[in-house]
Amino acid sequence: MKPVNEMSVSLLSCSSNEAFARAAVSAFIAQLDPTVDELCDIKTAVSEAVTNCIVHAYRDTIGVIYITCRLYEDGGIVVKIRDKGCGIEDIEQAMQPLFTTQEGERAGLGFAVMQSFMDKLRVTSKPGKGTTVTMKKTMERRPKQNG
Amino acid sequence: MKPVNEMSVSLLSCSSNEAFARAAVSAFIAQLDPTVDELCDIKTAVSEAVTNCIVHAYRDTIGVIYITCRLYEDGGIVVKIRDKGCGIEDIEQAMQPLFTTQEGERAGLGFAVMQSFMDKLRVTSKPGKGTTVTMKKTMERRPKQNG
Amino acid sequence: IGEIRRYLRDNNSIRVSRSLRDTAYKAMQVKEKMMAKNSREPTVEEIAKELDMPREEVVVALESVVEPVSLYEPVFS
Ligand SMILES: Nc1ncnc2c1ncn2[C@@H]1O[C@H](COP(=O)(O)OP(=O)(O)O)[C@@H](O)[C@H]1O
Ligand SMILES: Nc1ncnc2c1ncn2[C@@H]1O[C@H](COP(=O)(O)OP(=O)(O)O)[C@@H](O)[C@H]1O
Ligand SMILES: [Mg+2]
Ligand SMILES: [Mg+2]
Repeated sequence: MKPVNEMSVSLLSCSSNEAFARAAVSAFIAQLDPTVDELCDIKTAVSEAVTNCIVHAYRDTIGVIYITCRLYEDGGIVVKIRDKGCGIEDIEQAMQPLFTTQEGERAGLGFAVMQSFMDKLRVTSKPGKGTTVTMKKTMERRPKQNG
Repeated sequence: MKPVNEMSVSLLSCSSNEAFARAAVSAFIAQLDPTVDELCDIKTAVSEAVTNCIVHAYRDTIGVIYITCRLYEDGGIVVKIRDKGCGIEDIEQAMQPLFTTQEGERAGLGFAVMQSFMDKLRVTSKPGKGTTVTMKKTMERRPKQNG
Repeated sequence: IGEIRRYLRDNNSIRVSRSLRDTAYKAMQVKEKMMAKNSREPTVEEIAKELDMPREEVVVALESVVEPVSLYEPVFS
């Protein structure tokens, strides 16, 4: 299926850009006219993925985070968040709730949150090369409002 | 001078994306906490530049618009808006207030607005290749807030 | 152009951070009001119409009041 609209953003992995990443994705998704709650779910998931790039992928450095967002006719949204950071050795283990490599600092719930707030989550990674998180969610369709 | 932060966005030249472009740039610049007026000026200039890509550069087609935004330590902001559209034959003429190639439809004030709302405006173009508009504005400096 | 400029801006020298917070606050009020009235969640467009603002602006304003929880305060559950 071809997307009806798409955009991409790249930003630096400084923590001040986390809010910008969320704002950019929400401003784009606003086209589908979601409710505030639907928007919140997506923003929370985006937040977790972007935070992972900042605190894990580019832990001791500043790198570039690439976000792509595609909108589909059926109300589907695909958000892809990619980094060229350290990568993940064991993806299955990383995705376990409560698993974290920053014990004491982080809760290990990022992937669990993404999974529960989105319909689909796919993670691919190459140690030393980077990680791509692809998330999908379909907005509830509602009758088009006039105007 | 090296920017303290930068981002880039690419988007399709559909008119529904104009509001997104403005929102993305303002969400990024909001980090500097400018005044409402300062931000309004920038949004208006971005709006004109993006509209030109939509209605002129990619007149009968849908193409990609590339926006880069850089923030500098001294409160300077550089926004670059690039297209790979039809290009401009005579830039000097195009920048004259009231000059338009879409007589009756458009007012020919886009470049004049960008010029007056921003501190600097530079336009480069290659017919058949595309156009780049670079705009600069320095936010009034203010005492650093805590937090 | 000076004319247009004066027309477009209403000499608003307040900070964007405050203006965003105000918008977000108003948006949340409208949302509550509409929820009470229609017993369903309004869409972003319905809120934007009520505030006479583009959806994108409402959404970005809502962003400004969320704390990036994950980044600064790891939650221990
Ligand atoms: N983009 C990434 N790059 C490298 N490692 C990552 C990335 N995202 C997640 N990880 C790894 O997966 C683990 C689990 O992530 P997550 O569920 O978000 O929990 P937390 O971030 O709290 O550790 C992290 O501790 C980290 O080791
Ligand atoms: N990105 C662009 N690509 C091609 N032509 C452009 C572009 N931007 C501006 N132009 C040309 O410059 C002219 C003047 O632009 P502008 O001052 O914005 O006035 P208007 O858009 O109202 O015509 C346009 O009519 C068009 O011919
Ligand atoms: Mg995490
Ligand atoms: Mg124009």
